[in-house]
Formats: sequence, structure tokens, C-alpha cells
Amino acid sequence: MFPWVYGFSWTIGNIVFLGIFFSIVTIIGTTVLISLLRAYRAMQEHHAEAIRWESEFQDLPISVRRCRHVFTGEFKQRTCDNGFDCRSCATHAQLTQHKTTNSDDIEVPIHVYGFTMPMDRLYHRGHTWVMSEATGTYKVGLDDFAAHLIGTPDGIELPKLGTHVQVNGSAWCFKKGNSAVRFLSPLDGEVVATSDGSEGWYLKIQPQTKKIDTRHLLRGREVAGWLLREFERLQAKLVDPKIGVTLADGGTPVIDFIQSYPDRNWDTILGDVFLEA
Amino acid sequence: MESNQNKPRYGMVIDLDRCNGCGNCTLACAVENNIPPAQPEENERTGITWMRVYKVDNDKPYPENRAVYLPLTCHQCDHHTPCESVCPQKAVEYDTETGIVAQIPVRCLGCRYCMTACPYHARYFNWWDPEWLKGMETTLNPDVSTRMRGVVEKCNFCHGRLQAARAKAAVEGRRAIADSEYIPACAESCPTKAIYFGNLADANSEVSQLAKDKYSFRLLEQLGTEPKVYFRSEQPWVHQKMDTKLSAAAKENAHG
Amino acid sequence: MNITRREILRFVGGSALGLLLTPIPWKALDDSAVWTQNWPWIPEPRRGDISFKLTTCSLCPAACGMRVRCVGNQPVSLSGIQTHPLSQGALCPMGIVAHHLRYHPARVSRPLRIIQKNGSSRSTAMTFDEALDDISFAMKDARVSSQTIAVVDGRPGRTASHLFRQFAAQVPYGRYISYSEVSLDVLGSMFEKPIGPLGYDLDHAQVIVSFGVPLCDCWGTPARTARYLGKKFEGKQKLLQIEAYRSRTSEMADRWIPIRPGTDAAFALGMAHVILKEKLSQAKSKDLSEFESIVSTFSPSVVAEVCGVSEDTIVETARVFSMSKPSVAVIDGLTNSREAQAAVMILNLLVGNVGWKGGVAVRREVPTGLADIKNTESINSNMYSIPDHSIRVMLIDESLSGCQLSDTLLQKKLAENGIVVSLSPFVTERPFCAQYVIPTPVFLESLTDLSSPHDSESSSMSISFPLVPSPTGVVDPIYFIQRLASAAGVVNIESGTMEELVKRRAGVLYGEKRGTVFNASTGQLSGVRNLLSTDDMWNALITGGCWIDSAEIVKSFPAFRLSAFLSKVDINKLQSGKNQLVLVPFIEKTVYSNSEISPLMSKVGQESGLRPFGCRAYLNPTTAEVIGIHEGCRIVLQTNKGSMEAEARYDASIMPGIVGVSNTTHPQNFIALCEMNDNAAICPTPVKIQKV
Amino acid sequence: MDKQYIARGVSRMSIKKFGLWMLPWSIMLILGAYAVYLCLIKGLNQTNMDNRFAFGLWIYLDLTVIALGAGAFFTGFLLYILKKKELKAVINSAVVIGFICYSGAVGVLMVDVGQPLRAWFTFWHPNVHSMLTEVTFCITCYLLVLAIEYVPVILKNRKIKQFSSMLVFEHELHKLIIVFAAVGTFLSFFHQGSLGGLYGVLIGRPFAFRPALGIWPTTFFLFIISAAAAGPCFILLTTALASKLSHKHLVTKEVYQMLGKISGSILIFYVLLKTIDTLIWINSTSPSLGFSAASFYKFSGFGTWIMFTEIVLCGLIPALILLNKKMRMHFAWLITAASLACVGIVINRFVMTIQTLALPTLPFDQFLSYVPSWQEVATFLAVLAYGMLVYSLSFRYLTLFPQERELESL
Repeated sequence: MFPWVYGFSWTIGNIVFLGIFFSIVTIIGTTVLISLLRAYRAMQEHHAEAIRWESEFQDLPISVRRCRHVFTGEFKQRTCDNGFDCRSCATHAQLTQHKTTNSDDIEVPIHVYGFTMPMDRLYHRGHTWVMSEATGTYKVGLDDFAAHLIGTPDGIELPKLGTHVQVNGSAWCFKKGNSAVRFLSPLDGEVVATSDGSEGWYLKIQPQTKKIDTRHLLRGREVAGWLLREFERLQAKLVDPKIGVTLADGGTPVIDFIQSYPDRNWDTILGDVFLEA
Repeated sequence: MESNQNKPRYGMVIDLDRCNGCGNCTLACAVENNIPPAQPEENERTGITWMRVYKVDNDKPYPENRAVYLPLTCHQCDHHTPCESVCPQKAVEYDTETGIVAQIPVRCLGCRYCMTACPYHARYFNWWDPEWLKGMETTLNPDVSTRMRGVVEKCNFCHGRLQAARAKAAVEGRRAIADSEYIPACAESCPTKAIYFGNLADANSEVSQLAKDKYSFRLLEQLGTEPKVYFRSEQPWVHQKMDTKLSAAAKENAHG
Repeated sequence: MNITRREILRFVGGSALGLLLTPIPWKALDDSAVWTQNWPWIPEPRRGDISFKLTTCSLCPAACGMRVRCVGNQPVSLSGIQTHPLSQGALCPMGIVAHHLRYHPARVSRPLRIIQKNGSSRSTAMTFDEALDDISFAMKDARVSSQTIAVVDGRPGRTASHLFRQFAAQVPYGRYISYSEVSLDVLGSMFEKPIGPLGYDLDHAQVIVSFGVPLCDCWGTPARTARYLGKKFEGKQKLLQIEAYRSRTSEMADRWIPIRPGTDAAFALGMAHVILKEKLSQAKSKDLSEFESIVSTFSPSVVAEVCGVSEDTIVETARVFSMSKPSVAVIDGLTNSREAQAAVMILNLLVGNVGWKGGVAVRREVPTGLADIKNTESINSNMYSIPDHSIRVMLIDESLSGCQLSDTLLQKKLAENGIVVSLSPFVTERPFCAQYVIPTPVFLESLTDLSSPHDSESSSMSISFPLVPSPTGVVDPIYFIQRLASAAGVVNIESGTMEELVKRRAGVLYGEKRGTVFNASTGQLSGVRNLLSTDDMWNALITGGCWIDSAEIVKSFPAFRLSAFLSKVDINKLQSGKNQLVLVPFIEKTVYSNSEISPLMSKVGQESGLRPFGCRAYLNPTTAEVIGIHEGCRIVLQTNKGSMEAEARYDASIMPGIVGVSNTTHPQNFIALCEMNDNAAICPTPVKIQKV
Repeated sequence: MDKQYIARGVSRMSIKKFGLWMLPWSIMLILGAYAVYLCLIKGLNQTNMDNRFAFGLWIYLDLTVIALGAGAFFTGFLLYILKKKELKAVINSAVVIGFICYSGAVGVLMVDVGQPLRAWFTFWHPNVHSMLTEVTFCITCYLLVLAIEYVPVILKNRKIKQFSSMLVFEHELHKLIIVFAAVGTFLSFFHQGSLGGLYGVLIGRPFAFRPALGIWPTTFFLFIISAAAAGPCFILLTTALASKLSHKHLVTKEVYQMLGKISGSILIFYVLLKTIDTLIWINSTSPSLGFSAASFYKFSGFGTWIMFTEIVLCGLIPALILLNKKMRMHFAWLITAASLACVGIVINRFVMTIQTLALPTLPFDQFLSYVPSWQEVATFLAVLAYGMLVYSLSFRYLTLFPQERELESL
């Protein structure tokens, strides 16, 4: 098999055949090795979260991956191919360049189907919000929709102080019944304070830089459109096969969907809502 | 002499008109090559008989039925040796010095590809581990090693004897061996002198003379593997059955 | 500088990797493969210095010269001696693997007492003396009740045979029963006075008419087939084979005459009829007229009808046989009725082949150099002439080859309280009904002299000399007979070991200065008178040589009676078996004599189907299809004698309407299914076949 | 209870029901394991193979299974090399099936050889002129490739991917999957071919022997093409079966049809070549070796009908069905055609392996029959059971059909 080892002869057949064989083995070996090394490096450089989001985003249903500009009606139909990170999205840049950042700002909170969305904060597609504080830190919390959906969780798992969170990376987790979900962080930074949400927020985050890029967060009018679509999706999921229940009656929504609809596949619903594949 | 200059090609001519199918060759072969007796379950299709005698008849009903006994062994194919080229791990070797196709059981993994490749069914597989009666193992031939279960084996023209002859010659300071010094067990044991063995490359040798005889033929000659075992019979029906050149010629004459 | 653990680890790992890139580990791997080539439990051949020793095969009277390849002292293979005048380097399949017999599972090394209880037999070991006591007691009992004490010898003419005769001559009611080639015994007993040992001089015959004798299948001397073929191709010898299936011999024969099984007698007498009618005979017989009257009923037309052949065939055969001199007719003695044997021997007498070169040779006795026996006539006899149920003690010498006489016959002659003592190296279903087995040495362990083959022109003598010691507990037949003699108070039975006695015989032969001696080690054949000493003779004989008597043509014969055995012959009885399925045993002398065979024989039966194998029944395809049996299916053969299971095999060389079975005792004896005629010869037996 | 192992958004039967489903297959597997044990401990006398029928059920199984497993490499080739994105829907399933087929085949091969302990000799003293060497090398390498391709599918399991390292490795590995697709295609090409060559080179078996194109007999190429044709069909069938058993839509109609279409177009090509090859064999190859082709079909039960069934009934007809858009749209027809195509390949492999050995070569040979022993059959079934178990487990815990969640949420 090997040159100079017992029984080997330098015939063309041997050279060609074994040549091919060894190159193939080498190719296979190196490829595996490369991916191992890359994986190792990625772990070292804390790309795990980003990679996780990337692969999760790919596995999310298309209905979930709608582009934000569909909510504003700028697109009829568009699926995001950038992992909801508009900061590096050419299309988003184009659409927003001509209007000043907060041209369509409004102060009054938006009410959709009894969900109140204050406009003093920016919303992440994973139903978390960000609110700047005088101290230069940012409060992060769950929006009304999420709050109603979950009600009172059975348990919350908050990050240790000082942990570094990043956009679309897992921020904190909660448990409800036998389904657990993590919330995506709306911005990069270091966790400086945590809370069980009793005061309405969960994390205080101190970004590295004074000025932070929030282009990926929802604001102003589009929030309404977004919430509308979100709500419709939820509705569709909650529809009772027997009585076509509808919540579109303007009444205030129930506080705890999960409790009121225990027989629904919450695992899937929560996955869809909080963007976890 | 001439035979000693150019490399010998050992071969056989078997005279079917002389074979009475006694079975000596089969037995002498088994003794020479340490082939074990049959297991109780063994039969014609699982037994090991390097030299095997078939009864070949003319397909006619009684009393026109005629038969010859045809000793069949490895034909030591000289060209594109079918078993040699297919063996995945060089357990079959064609010896260019003698034209003998050797099987190396210790290297064989028992895939049996060579057996499917052999048109003469001259290869045998050890379906069982060899077993000898108590004490009988003392009668094994020291020149041939025993084989284990799961490997293929076949006739090698009693290679052990060739080695012995060469050793003897070497001791006497001769380079080549005389044809008379080397004869396989089957040929030696034939009581009717039906098996001729010798050097086909030597034009004057008895075998090459006989091989040229118009009554001589080879089995499956058309496959072009140049087998080195010839058969001979003067009975027309034999030639018809084996459709030899002779019978073809006869047909021609019949037509023309 | 100091080395950290890390560095050490790195070094080790690195060098390990480096090593992988060198051929070293791979070579080691390769070698390991070679070391583990074979399971440890598979025997490896013993090494040792190779030598060749010479001796003579004792398995059958052919007495072939043998070249024995030995590793150390262990015989590992056998081959013939090319220069041997009788065997000419040929051996039979049994001979070629005879060195395995020592290890046969049926081998016995202690005397056994066997108790038969309804079919099954139980054997218990006993000491030699115990056995001796029991037997001599039975002999005393025989004297009181005036019953026969018989010694059965299948290989007459040996030194041992002479001792047996001495024994029989001196014990009261002693009988020495010998049989070799039974048909020749029949011929002999047609003469009014014994004319000496007979033999078929096949080599010089121009025409051989064989009634089912496997002449080309190692019957007699294995080398004969080659000699015959030589003559055949030169057109110097013709063989007419008369039998129901196309045997090996039929294939070799110039002419094969298929006749219905069991009609050999009819065919022979048919030939006799033609010979007499056409005045082709010049035989002078006392009872010619009587014989003519018997034969008159066997006109070719009738015989043709009975045998299923054309009239011309019979006439032609008769003419060829009687016109071409020398010619000889032979018939197998053990599977044919006495009538048939007689009828065929009569042919030889009619055309005057007896005593002719190339006919039935009349040979001279080979002197033993031992004291002569007075009342030879009275003690010598054959099994058939013994009155039924008269034998009290039957000593059968099976030390060289199994007893060929049929069980039925032996049983018939045995008294109710009769016992059988078998001198045999093996114990199997043969000896069929022995109460005592005295273990004897087997070939390569035993020293014995061997008498002439059936198929040679003149008498001969050779010696099978032991190359390996026999296991303890095994006794030589003559030692046993000597001890038994002294126990029975028999006075002058020859004393001395086998070697001494045989040596004495060699001396006597040397003294007679007649014949020639073959020396295997030199390959020389020289006249006895040219030998320097007895030792020369002895040494030649014990190393695969042989002594051959000079042939002599006998001038005058005593008168003979043709119709001796034909009193009961009846054309109509011979019709039996016509138009119905009959069971016929093949005559497979080589592989299936009644003695044990090497397990390696499986190669030519079980493993290749070359020879009829134990539990297989062979049918003509047409017959099989008629009954609706396909190849390989299990069937049950049923006759009046019982039923046995067998595997059906197609064979177009067998006459339709016949079920051929091997006459083997291994592993199943179909003979048990066959009917026997008055003199216990196997005859075609009507059989029924069912599928399993 | 094993919920956290099952992918989000898809529903699976209860663990109890699943257990019941697995039970019979497990029993079958255990029985097979016992048979294998017998063969390894007592030797191959446990089988009904013999010196004349040196190859039996097992080799036949290997050839068939590997032909059907070709779907793995071919789908991979279409998806990653020819960028047929639709096939992403079945690639995972294809990989698993490929892995099952090849590992099964190799496993059986290890029992089939008389001295498994010496199997590595083939790598050690390779005779590069032997088709079997080519097969051994390629199959071993390709099995490795399949195993590597299987890894990402496993790492994507809901529980396993919780571990970042696993997920990251999966991510990196999947980025390079095209390399494996390419290598796999290359290897498959050669071993599918050399499996054909296996019999095509047998000059001693005029029934199987085919003249060489370059260094390979025509069967080399026929086997590649037929495998490429059968592969997609088998994927199609297994997918259909899986969705039938699980009462789910696993892939969209388009995927089915695409598979059918691809298979059909290759199959028609194959049938054409096969026909030409057969004609050449009948008129030239076989006679030149001294055997009239007719002489091979004169034995009871093995008449020319086999040839007809193989080439026309299970070759031409399915090809035409698959190529006809209307019929292809009709699911029942699609399935029928796919099944026929697979049967055709199965017959082809049978003819090559079993019939070849049954036919006489010497003038005085008989036509032989061979009936596998229970040990052989049990081993055969064990492979089936093994496949069922592995596939069922993969289907339950891994994402074999990415479209499933989508289709479910509709």
C-alpha cells in the first residue's frame, strides 16, 4: 500500500489508483480539520451567539421572517435575508436615507387590540424594547404583547451582571409550563443591572460606545403594522377548531393567553413569536 | 535441454479414453496437499477436491448412453488468468517462471470472487475448519501447510513437489530441474497412465506432442485464457459434447 | 535548562506522529498478519527428515508393491513401485490411503465381548486370557455335542492359513473353510480330483468374456486396467462386458452387452447351447449328454427373451469366445448364484481354456516349509458344503480384509448356540454377529506373507512388512491360534513368531531355486538361483519385492462333471424380476469391500459423487419419471426384507426398471434389503419406492 | 417526555406508540444478530452457499442496496453542484438513507467474507486491477463521507444544538458540505461503476462478461447510470412512504415531481444504452466466447421474460411515465413508475449476481439452484430492520424534511 513497504511495486496502476485514494483521504481529512479549527476559532472569538442566531433565523418559518418594510406597506411581500439586522442591510439604508431618523416620531402610545405600546422606546422583532436612561445605560424589557402572551412566568433566568450581550443574541430566558423561551437582546453591551420585571424592565445594559446604532429596532408607525401582523399570526394559531374564536372585538385581551388556551401548541407559538427555531 | 533455456510451462494432457474414473488422483491429491476428510454435512458442492473426476455422458438414453470420466483440476490459465486479475489482495499469483497459478491462502480473506471468476469451478472454499481423526494429523505432508476455515484453495500442480525437486537440484548444483524430477501426485498415482504431465514449452516433450495431437482439445478454449490442461479422446461424441475444433471441422465436412 | 511536562508531551506526540510516517509500524502490522495466519487449533504438519521405505500392500491378494514416504518413522503417503512386475506402480484408491486405517475410529486394541440384543449390540472389553478361556470352553462343548469348529480364511495360501489348517486338522470336528475367488473354487470342484490352485491368466487372453466383473475397476491387480488398455488399443485383447448397467468396465470394454440383472446363468448357458450346437467344443466330459439335455432348453431364442438381448448377440458372443484362442470367461463369485458361476466356468471347460496360457491358469502350490497336513481333503471344504446350523465355533480371520461371504450364509451355517470369533483390527456392524473380537494389527503394523493374485498367470509370494509398531493389546492372528491350540490341547501346531515362520518359508523358496525374485530397491528381476543367500531373498521380499513362480503348462487333467451345479437350474426361475422394479447392488470392490476404509474416501463418494455413495439409490431417468421421482429427493426402498431410506439420483447408464445401490457397508448396507438364493448369493430383488 | 429532543413546530407520535413501532424491527435485528453470530463463530457453512454458488443472497443484497442508496450522492450532486435548491427538502433524508444502505452493505460484506479479520489486507496488498479493490476502497471512503454528511443532521437535533460548540461545528461543517458532495459524487461514480465491472470482467462467465470501454467493461457505465436513475426514485418512494406512515406532508408536490422527472430522463437514457449493450452482447460478445445467447435462456424459470421485464416493463415504461408531465402530476402514476423503476434495477442486479452463477459454463455443467439458509435470510432482514430503526429514529429526532414545519403550520 505504501511505497517501500513490503509488496509495493511502482506500476502505473498502483501510482494512479493509490494516488487518487490518498488525495481523497487527504481532502476529506483536511476539510474536517478545517471546519474543526474554524469552529474552535469561532468559539474563542465568541461568535457562537451570532452563529446560533444565523442558523436559527434560517430555520424560522418564512411567515416569521417578513421584512419590516412590509408593515409600513413599502413592500407588498418581502422576506428578510439579513437576520433582522437592518444595520447592515442595503435595502433598509436606501429606504431610510431620504427621511431624517425620527421624522415619523410620535409621542402618544399606540393601542392595538388593547395592547399598549409606548413610543418612548424602540422595539425589537423579538418583542423586547430598549429605553435610554439619563445615566447612559439602557433599560431592556418585554413589550405588552409578550407580557400578555406569557402572563406570569414560572421562572426567569437572568444573565449574571457583567455578562456581555449582543444584538439578536440570547438576553434572558423564562419558563412557563413545559415550554421555555429565550428573549433576544435588542442591543450590544454589558449587563449592569437585572430585575424580575416587577418594575417593567429586566435588564440594564451599558453599551461600549456613547452613541449606539438602533437602525435595526422598530419605531413609530411601523410598530402598529408589525404588532397587527404579529397579532393576526397569534390569532391564527389560537383559532379553536370548534368555535372560530376571535379577539378582534376591541375588548381588552386576556392577561395570560397561555393559561386561557392551555391546549394550544405553545412550544411552536412561542418559538414563532420570540424567533426561536 | 532446450526446455531448460526458455522458461518451462507446466501442463497436462489427460487421455479420457484411458481414465476409468477410479479416483486415485483425487485421493493422492488430498493426501499430498493435506486436504481433510469430509464433514458429515459436506456434499459434492461443498467438498474440497482439488482434483475432481466428473462423469460426462453423451446425453443419450440407455443403452446408447456412453460416458467418459473427466479429471478436472485447475487449468493454470496462461493468459488473462481470470482468478488472478480479480483477487482484491494479490492472494493469487501467476508464476512467470513456471506458468503455475498459485493461491496464497494466508493472504486470502475468503471473498470468493475468484471462485465466481473461474470457468472451471476448480477453486474450493473452506466452508469448515479442517478436521482430522485423532492421530491422523501425524500423516500430514510437511511440504504443504494446512489451511483454516474461510479461505479459498486450489490445485497448484503440487507446488511442494516442485520446490523439493528444485531444492534437490540446488544441492546437486544444478540450476534447472529435469522434467522427470517433477510430477504432481495425481499424475503419479494414475493406475491407467491417463494423465501426462510435463513442460508444454518444450516442443519435444511428450505433453506438447500430445497437446498437438488432433484428438486433443481444451475446455472453453474460446474464452482465450490459454488453459494449460488438455484433454484427449478419440471418441467423436466427446468432441461433439465439448464442441472442440475437431467436431466443428466434422460439421463443416458434413455441410460441404 | 529544565524541561516542562508540556514539552515532554509534545515530544512524545510528535515522535508518535513521525513514526506513523515511517514504514516501521506498517511493516510490523504486515508481519503480525503473517504471524496470525492460522487458528492455533488447526494442526500443523510435523517436520522431520524424509525417507522412503518399501513394502507390500496387504489389503487384497493383488499384493501391490508400495513406496512409503515417511517423515521420521511416520508414513505420510503411499505410492506404487513402477518396476514391480505385478503391480507396475499402480495402486487402488483404498491402497493409496491405506496408511490412514491405523487411525480409523472403529479400531480396537482390546479383545471385546459383544452381546447382540434384538438388533442393537453392546460390547464390553475383556482381557486376552478371558477371551481365550471363553472360546476354548465353547470348543470343549463342541467336542461333547460333536459340533463343527470352523476356521474361515478369506486369504488362503498364507503361512497363517497353514496354521489355521493345522489347527482345524487336529481339533475334533475341525473344518478349514477358505474362499478366495469363489468362481474358481466352483470350477475347481467340478473336477473329480483337485487340480491345484487356479487363476485367471487375463494378461495373455485374446478375448475376455466378463459377466459383471469390474475388471477395469481395480478387480484383481490394479495395474491390469492399464495393461488391458494397452493391448486394447493395439487390438491384441478384446473385452466383452455382460451386465445390466454401464459400469466403468463396460465403458472401457470393446463391447458391452446389457442383460437383465440375474440372467447371467441363462446367457452363459445360451452360449453353451450355441457352442455345442455348432460343434465348437472338444470337451471330454463324463456327463456331456446330461449337460446337453440341460442346455437344450436354453436355445438362443429363449435366452434372448429372458436376458433382453438379440439372439445374434448370444450366437456372436459364443462364436467369438470359442473361436478366438486363448479366451477366458470370468464371473464375479460373490454377487452371483452358484448356477451362474458354474455356467460361466463351464464355458471355459467347453472350449478347453483351463490350463491354457491366457485361459484359466493352473498354478503350483507355494511351499510353506511347514509340516504337511494329513487329512487335507476331510478338513478342507467351502462354506456351501457345510451342513446348515452345524457350526458351534466359527473363527473368522478378518485381519487383512473383511469377510466377503454374505452374512446370511454365515448365519445359516451357524448352530443356534454357535459363537463367532472375529480376528479383526476393527469393530463395526462387521463382524456382523461375532461374540468375540480379537484385535489384530492393521496394514503397516502387521507382518504377513501374501499369496498370488487371482488374475496372474503363475503363483507368487510377497511379504507385507511392518513399518510402524502396533498398539499394545493387539495380537497377531497366528499368536492367537497358537494359544488357542495349546488351550485346546492341539499338539503339533507350528510354534514361533510370524516373522520366523515367514522367514522359514522364504528359505524354502530359496532352496527350491525356482522362479524369479523382484528386488524393489534395485528394480531388478533375477532368477532365484542367481541369489547369493536366503537373506538376499528375505531382504528383497520384505522391502516391496516379490517371488514369482515360473509358469508351467499342465498337460493332463482329471475328469470333470459339467452338470455338477446345474441340477436346480430352471429357465423359468430366471425370468423373475422381469417387468418389475428390482433392486441391484453395484459391485464396487475398490471402495466398498467389507473392510474399513480411510475417511478420506469421502472425496470419491460423498464429496464428488464419483462413486456410488452410501445412502443413494440410482435410477434411470425414464424409470424415475414414471414413478414421479425427481433427482435428489428422499425415497424409501421397500422389499420383503424391510425398508431403507435413500436419496434418489438419476443415472442414464442404468437399465430402466432397476434401482442401483452400492454394496457398501458404509454407512448403510442395502444388501440387507436384497433377497438371497439358496446358496446365499444376492439376487435381484423386487422393490417398491415411496417418496418421503 | 422526549419533547425537548423533537424539533420545534413538528408533531410526533407518543413515545409509547413509537416504542411499539420499533419493537418488531428490534426483534428482527436481534434475530439477525444471532444469525451473524453463528456465521462468524461457526463459519460460512451456516449458509447455503457452496463452491459453485460462491456468491449468494448477500452479494445480491449489497449490489441492490448500494444501487438504491445512490440517491444520496446523486441528490447531493444535484443540490450542491448543480444547485437544484428544491432538493434541499429531501437531502437530509437522502443522506440518512444513503448512510443506512452503505453501512448495511458493508456490514453484510464483513459477514460474507470468510476471514473478516483479514479484511484490511485489501488495503494492505491492493490489487489495483481488481474491481473488488476499487469497490472496497471507494465504498469505505464513501461511507466515511456519508457519516460526515450525517453529522450536521444529528448536531441539528434540538437538544444537541443547545451546546454552542456543537452548533458552531455543524455550522462550519455545513459550510464545506459541497466538498463532501463533490468527493461523494466522485467516489460513488467509481464504486457504482466498479460494482458493475465486478461481473462485467468475468471472462469465465460469458453470461455476464461485457467488452471493455477503455479499462472498464460496459456494465461499469450501465451500473452508474442505472444507479443514478434508481436513486431519486428510491428517495421519492421512501419520502412518500414516510409521509404515508406519519400522515404528514413532508415535502411539496414539486419536489416529488422534480425527483420523478430527473429519474425519468436518466432512466430513458439508461434503457437506450442497456438495449444497445444487450444487442451487442447477443450478436457479438456471447457468440465470440462460444456461447449462443439463446443457450442462457433455455432453462426452466429463467426464460427471456426476465430480460423483457427488466428492460421494457421495468425500464422503458416507467421512464415514459416519468417523462410525461400529465402522468407525473398524477401521484399514483408517479409512485407506480418509481416503484417499477426500482424493481427494474433490483431485477438487473439479480440477473447479474444470481442468474450468472446458476448458468453452466462447462459443457457438462448442470443449471444450478440455490436457496438461502435461514441464517442468510435473517441477516438480510436484519439490514432491513436496521434501516427501519435508524430511519425512524432520525425521522423522530432529526429534521429530515425542513419543509415539514412550514407545511404543518399551513
